Amino acid sequence: MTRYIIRRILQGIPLVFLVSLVLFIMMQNMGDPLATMGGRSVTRKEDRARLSRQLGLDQPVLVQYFYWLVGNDFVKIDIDGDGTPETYGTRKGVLRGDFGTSLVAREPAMEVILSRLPNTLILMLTSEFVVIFGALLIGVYSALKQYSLLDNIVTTFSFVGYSMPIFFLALSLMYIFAVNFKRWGLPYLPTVGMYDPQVGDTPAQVLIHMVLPVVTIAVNSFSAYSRYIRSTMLEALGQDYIRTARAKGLPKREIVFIHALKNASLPIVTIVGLDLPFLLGGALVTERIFAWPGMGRLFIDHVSRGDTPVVMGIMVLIAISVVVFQILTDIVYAWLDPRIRYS
Amino acid sequence: MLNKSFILKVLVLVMIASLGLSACGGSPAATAPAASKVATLIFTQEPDTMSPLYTNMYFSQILHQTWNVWTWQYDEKNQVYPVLVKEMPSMENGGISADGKTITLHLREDVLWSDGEKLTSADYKFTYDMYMNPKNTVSTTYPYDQIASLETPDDFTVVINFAEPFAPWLSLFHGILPEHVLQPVFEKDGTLDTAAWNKAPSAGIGPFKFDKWESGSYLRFVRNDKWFGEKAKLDQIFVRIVPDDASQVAALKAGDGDLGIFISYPDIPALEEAGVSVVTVQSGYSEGWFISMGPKAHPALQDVRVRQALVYSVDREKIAKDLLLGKTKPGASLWDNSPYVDPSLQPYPYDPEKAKSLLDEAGWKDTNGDGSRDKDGVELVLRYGTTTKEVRQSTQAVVQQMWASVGVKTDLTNYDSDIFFASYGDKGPAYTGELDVMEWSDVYQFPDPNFTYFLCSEIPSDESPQGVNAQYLCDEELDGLFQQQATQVDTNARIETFHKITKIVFDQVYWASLWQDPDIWAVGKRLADVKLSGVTPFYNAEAWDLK
Amino acid sequence: METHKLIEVKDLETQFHTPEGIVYAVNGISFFVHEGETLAVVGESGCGKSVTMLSFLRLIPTPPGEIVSGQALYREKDLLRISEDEMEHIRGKEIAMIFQDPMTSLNPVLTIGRQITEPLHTHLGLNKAEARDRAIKLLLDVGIPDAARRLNDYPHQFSGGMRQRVMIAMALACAPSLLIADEPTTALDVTIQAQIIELVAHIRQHMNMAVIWITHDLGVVAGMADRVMVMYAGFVVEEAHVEELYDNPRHPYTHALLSALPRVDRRRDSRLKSIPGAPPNLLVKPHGCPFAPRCEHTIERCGNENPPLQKVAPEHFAACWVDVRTGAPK
Amino acid sequence: MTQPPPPIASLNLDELATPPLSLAKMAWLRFRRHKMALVGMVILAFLVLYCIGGALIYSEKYANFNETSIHLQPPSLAHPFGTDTIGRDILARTIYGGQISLMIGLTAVLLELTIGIVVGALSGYFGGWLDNLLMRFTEAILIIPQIFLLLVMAKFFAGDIPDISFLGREFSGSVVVIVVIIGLTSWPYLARIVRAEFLSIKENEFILAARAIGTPTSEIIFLHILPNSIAPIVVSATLGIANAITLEAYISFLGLGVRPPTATWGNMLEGAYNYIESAYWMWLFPGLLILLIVLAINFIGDGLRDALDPRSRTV
Amino acid sequence: MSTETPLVQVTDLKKHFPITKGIVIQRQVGTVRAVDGISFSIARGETLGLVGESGCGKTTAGRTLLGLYPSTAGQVDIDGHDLTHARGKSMMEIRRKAQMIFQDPYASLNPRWTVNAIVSEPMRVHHLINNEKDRQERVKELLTLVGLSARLVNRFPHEFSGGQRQRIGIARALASNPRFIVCDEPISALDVSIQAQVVNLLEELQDRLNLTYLFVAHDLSMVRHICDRVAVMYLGIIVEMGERDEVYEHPLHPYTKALLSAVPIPDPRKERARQRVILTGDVPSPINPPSGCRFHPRCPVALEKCKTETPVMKEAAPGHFVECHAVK
Repeated sequence: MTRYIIRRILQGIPLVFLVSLVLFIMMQNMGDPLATMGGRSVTRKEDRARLSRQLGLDQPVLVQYFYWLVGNDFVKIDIDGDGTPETYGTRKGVLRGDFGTSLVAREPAMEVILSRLPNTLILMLTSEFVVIFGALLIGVYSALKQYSLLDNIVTTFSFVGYSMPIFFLALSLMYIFAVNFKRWGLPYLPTVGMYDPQVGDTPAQVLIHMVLPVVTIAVNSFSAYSRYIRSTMLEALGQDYIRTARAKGLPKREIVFIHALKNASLPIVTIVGLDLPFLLGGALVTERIFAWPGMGRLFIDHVSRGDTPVVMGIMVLIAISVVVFQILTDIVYAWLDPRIRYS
Repeated sequence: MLNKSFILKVLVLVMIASLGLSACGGSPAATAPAASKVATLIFTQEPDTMSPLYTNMYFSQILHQTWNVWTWQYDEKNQVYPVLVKEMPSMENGGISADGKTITLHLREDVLWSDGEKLTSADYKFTYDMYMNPKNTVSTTYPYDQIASLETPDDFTVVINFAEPFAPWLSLFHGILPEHVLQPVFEKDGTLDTAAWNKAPSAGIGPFKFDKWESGSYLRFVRNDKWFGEKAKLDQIFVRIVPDDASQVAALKAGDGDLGIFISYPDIPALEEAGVSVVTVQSGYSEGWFISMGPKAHPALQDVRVRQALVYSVDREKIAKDLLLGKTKPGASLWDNSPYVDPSLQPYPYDPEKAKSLLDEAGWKDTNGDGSRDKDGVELVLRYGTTTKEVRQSTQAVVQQMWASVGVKTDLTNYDSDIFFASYGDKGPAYTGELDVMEWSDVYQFPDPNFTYFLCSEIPSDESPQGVNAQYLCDEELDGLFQQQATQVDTNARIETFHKITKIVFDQVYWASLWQDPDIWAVGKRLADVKLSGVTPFYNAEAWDLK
Repeated sequence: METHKLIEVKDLETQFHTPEGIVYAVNGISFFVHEGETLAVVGESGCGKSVTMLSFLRLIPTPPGEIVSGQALYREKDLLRISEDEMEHIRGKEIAMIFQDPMTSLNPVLTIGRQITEPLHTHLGLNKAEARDRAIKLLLDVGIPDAARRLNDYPHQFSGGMRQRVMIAMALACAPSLLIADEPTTALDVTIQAQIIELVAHIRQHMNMAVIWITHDLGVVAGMADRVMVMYAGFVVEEAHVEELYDNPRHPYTHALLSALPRVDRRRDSRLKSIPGAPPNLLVKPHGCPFAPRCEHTIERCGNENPPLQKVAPEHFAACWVDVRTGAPK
Repeated sequence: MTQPPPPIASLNLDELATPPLSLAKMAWLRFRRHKMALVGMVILAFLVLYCIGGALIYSEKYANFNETSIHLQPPSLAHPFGTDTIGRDILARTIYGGQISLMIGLTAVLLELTIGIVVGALSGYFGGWLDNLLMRFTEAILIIPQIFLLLVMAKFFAGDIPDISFLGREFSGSVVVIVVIIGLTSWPYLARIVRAEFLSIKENEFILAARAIGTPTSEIIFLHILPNSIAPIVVSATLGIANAITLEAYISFLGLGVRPPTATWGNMLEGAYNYIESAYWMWLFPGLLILLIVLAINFIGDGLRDALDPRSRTV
Repeated sequence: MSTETPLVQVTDLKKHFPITKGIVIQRQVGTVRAVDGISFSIARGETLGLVGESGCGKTTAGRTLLGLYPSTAGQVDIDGHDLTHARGKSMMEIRRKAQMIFQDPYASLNPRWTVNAIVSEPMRVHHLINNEKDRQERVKELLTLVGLSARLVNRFPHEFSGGQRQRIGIARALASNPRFIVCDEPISALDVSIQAQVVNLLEELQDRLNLTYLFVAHDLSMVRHICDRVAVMYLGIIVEMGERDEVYEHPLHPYTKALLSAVPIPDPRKERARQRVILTGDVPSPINPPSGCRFHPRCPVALEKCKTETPVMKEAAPGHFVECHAVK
């Protein structure tokens, strides 16, 4: 098992490097971070030249990647523009935990990211929690009562939810439950943000602000999960060992919740395990519409301004956690399924 | 391992959790008791940094008036008035030397930083030094790089020496750095790039002081009791970051926000209906066409008649009326609403027949009957590019149809602004000269009309990859006039020069206005006594109050 | 042997509703098993032998399956009429069943111990320790060495033969009076098959348990059955004591089947006698004798009327219009 | 061959075990039972008719014709779906936008299929180092959430792509960009499905039989295995179309999609969300059309999954 | 046995499957010795039965024999062609002459192909008949030959019953006019009433086309019926081989004896009277076969030396070979 984990980690490392290199090259070719640095005006020629020198943007892309990766505190760079390198660089490189300085926020990229991480996690984990357990209840029910009225209704609605573009859903919800409910004098929900700033970030505030975004995300991804659980449950229920369990005269709930669900939950573990790291990225659209200060919004804001350090930071963070979660999923899977042994 | 009791426990937990959620969902939002006066501002973009050194970003700069005022500011008529100096330097009071090369500032002596330290000339010197120190990756060194030397004869006098007379000196000292806070930081880190002050300024000068910045969520400013002026009426200014236009409008309508900016025209009726007042503020911006005359541009554009025809054939009044709901109108020059424009200039009227005859005259005729004019086998098809802003895309479509009716075809393209404005070196479409007509809106250092991107020296090339002359325009006479105005410290003489400049640009149609591009603010029902300036919008923040 | 009937099935009819139509799987079957008796049910795949047993145990998945009619009297109770709760008390406790594929029939993610003790908890109300002790004893009884340790193992850690032993231990947990064995040795090698047959024979004697043994292998039947019931296309075509059936098959199908079998103990004849055609399509409602299309003795009547099961000798029944011995109509 | 040998046994063998049902017919039988899938078919047929038939009623020129004085008009007889911000007829624009959306869906999936099948087939059939290499590459793409990758790629490719003409229509070059990036980021899942199919099908005895005959490898891959893995490919391609249409709408919503004036249902919504309250017709119709088509395709995909499921192939 | 050279000659054939670990760098951590050195020959027109329990390596042996798995060691000679060194053209020649019939009539026919495509594939691949129309004629001929109606050429496999499918499989094997056919458990997946049909057909074809069979099976009754000689495999090796009746009536190896005694006989009186040798335990894993005689852990008559010494094959009677220490 340990060997297996080590091997998986060793496999994952080149993967993350490859991904980071490709993304880095793409980032360098997609717009000019200095173009928008002038605010509402066009950036001056002298400032562009000076900034690209100071920020190292005048270097060839592979050199920039190298500095990004291992830092530049061992090479002299020219920051005053006189043509002779005179000062050592200050970058330590990703390998030493330095993701560079955000070109927009002018602070360490990792700090920018970490300030948003908890917000994304609280939103996404809640949504995931709601989705999985809702889907589990409905999925198991639908599998047991296949083609029943409720099964059909839930299936239809989850399909509609799944097919709705998320911004369409989010804005409709917002205008119904926030704007129009308030107008009609009904109990209403807040429109945007994570909490009412006048009240502060109390749990109650966060919870109430979370309702619409969570509902949006849940409605959208509920179908995939519940359909999946339904089909794995159906498959498990059709197995020979269920017939054996019934032939033994076991009570129905024991057959469903022990014999079937335990087998059915194995593939679900995989799905959830693979989905979890992607939660880090947040839901781009949902976060944007509900002004949720999470990673997804950070990504859009910074990608549109060519802020390589932050965008790369987010992507590398996600890539690493995908790899880590894949390994964790395998471990959990092996723990749950006695047939699997990674030796 | 899963067992029955475990599953049961989990299920119970889920039930409780979902009940809790739904219970919260059902109850109305708890409104906080109005213990203090708080105005909520809605920003669609988050400021990047608080430090004036590092930002050119509009949302960051407009906040300066609340917590770190400029040496001089502008009122709602965009008239300058002194803030940190006793009076505006002028030739008359000796603040500006006769040769225009020296400017002397006399600082107020009663100004305290919000942490209680006194503002002195050392802060000015420090600010200048920091702008010019290559260790700091400041966003722009302009106009400090024009200063030859800066002296501080006493604690409250600052003497600025220029090598050449420098007319746009008013753009200096938009925000001062507290030397007593930052000098030790600079000594320790060797740079101010990573100073904590940039994100959480512990010292500022303004009716409010910085309190908290929750990334992606909000910024909070509270009343500054050390402010030397009139004490602020509000207890707090609260800036919420709401990235989505629709959400901003919803928040304003729902009363979750008291002040919003960059309201898009189509939202105005709904806002006004909801009782939100919409305020239009001239900020010198003007949406217009930058017509390219570079080597890659369409050959027809070299002909002034073609350029004129392009303007004559577009009903700009109609665009302003329908797309911009009549909130603005076409302009004659880049400097409309300022004294720098030749008052005799009136926008070109809509006259498609005139456009057709001009094109005929220039030799562009539709000889092959394909709907677009041509000459010597070259079709008159123009590449018209701009950013992805919605109103620009709409304008493109409308203009395309209008030009088509006089026989000019267009290919439309849109780019994200960081791509559109990427430099020649980064192969941005604007500066590589690949577009024939470019549309955007800006002003260089409003309210000062100083300008660089019509200069021949700014034409981008392999040698000068950062050049900003996207039009590849090189007019000797214009160049000379621009050099001249920059050194004319005498305001009237400078205005004279600019009248000539505007006339040339107008006659030659180097640039054509689509509409004057005011800032559109939405002010909620509760917020009173708000005056907004085009340059320093929040200049009277201390007077804001809640009804 | 006692002649008390342990279970009696009457006119059982089971159908499956599929998108292609109704599958007529079991078409009015009647049979009985005495206490302690071994009844072998023989037939080719798809003849309805498993479905019959699953039907009266109510293990047919519904939908698509449907028990159309019939009775299954077990100790005076009609299994097809009692409540599901009551049925749960009979399944596993009174009537146990083992299946063909011991790999898929055991739950792969639960330990053997858990799977064996489940019925002990459910039916006998044993506590953990008691159940465990009994499980160990059961495993030892079915010939699994080192039983105490192996209780914590998972099915995949057992070989095919061992798994079938575990299945048997599980079935025997509550000492049922009837064991239904659905082709329990088909997936096993001959040497392992011999072990399992031996084991079941031993246990049966020991516990005086009735056995219904479903198989397609006439060789296996010869060794262990008391009575044999031959099924074809959802019908019983012949039923007799085992020796009578082998000596004197009275249905053309049984007759042909026996002559088609090669034997390990005999030299080769010229060619095997083969039955032409293929088993019938169950999607078509049976009309006439189902075996008629493949039968060498057909008369006109065979195509129109399905022959009922008739007594042809003492305790020997066959469903045929013709006397196989002469080829003449009866 | 010399004399044809006489038949060996006159066995009664002509009768077939099952009524003559082709696999396609069987699939159709199963599909037909799926009511929602049938509803999906009807909706899809209607939408395709709408996009293609509509073009006969409204010219593309009309769809792009703007008259700012009638902008933002609610639905009326003259403009049944109302007009947009510059006075274009929304009904006509949804017709031409639908064509582009459908085309994006179809071509992106075509690209996805090509790459996914090739990678999956090579990986699954040959195994070994090639499988390793290709699967690592696939994982590398899966390691970043698709929408993130799409945004980065959309910007990366947003260079100067000229407009293109296709089937007599002019498109913004960004259509190609969107198709390419959706195709380039969608294939890994398909490749994995194809690989898994290949791995299981190549263990079948008929592959062994083909090898015993001496059938060349290329024929084994393309004639034997590929046709047998068609079911999951068809299902995932179907769902892929819905996915591509949704993705296009998302990228457009985030401002990096197909550039106007080329309309797609997605980019018609881009600006329209500002009018969610004031001009419902701006977002309602394109939004509804996206919802309908995605829903229809998802229903069909679900039906196909049931109909083509190899586990339920036998009657 | 005829004196002419046998059609098939197998010498010390081995097939080991490596068990590897590692994804980037693979290293071998073990070996499945599926076939571990078997030798036999098959004369023209003869049928050799290869029997044994599942996992004994008989199927692997059959497939390795045809080069479907590359052999680890040993030599296979089919009609004068050395298979282990054959490449390209000569390999194709062997593929044409040696064919295979598979166990599972459902899995061995491509479900997406028509009967015509399936049966004509060998002709197409070997360019025996290059005209599509002639090929279809030949397919019809072959179908008739195996007892199927020629009308069914354009049907798909799923429309046929198991026995009919197996006939299609046989027709395909015959299409390239082979000399030698490996029958890999051709009847074990069929219903009892169908088995006889297929076996009779195979016998009929052998007589008519002078075919040579290797009949791989676990059903000893059927092997006795159809084969001329029998080889019994256990854990990758042949433990006993000889003329059919000789082996069935006088089995020498304790494993053969146990195996034969375990086969049920469809005769109640005989069956009940039989003395069975019941073997204990399961077949050990071929990854680490037992030392010495592979059968010794289960052998009822094992000697001390069986644990350490590997017995050699000896001819106990003319043509009757056995590999056992206990047999003198």
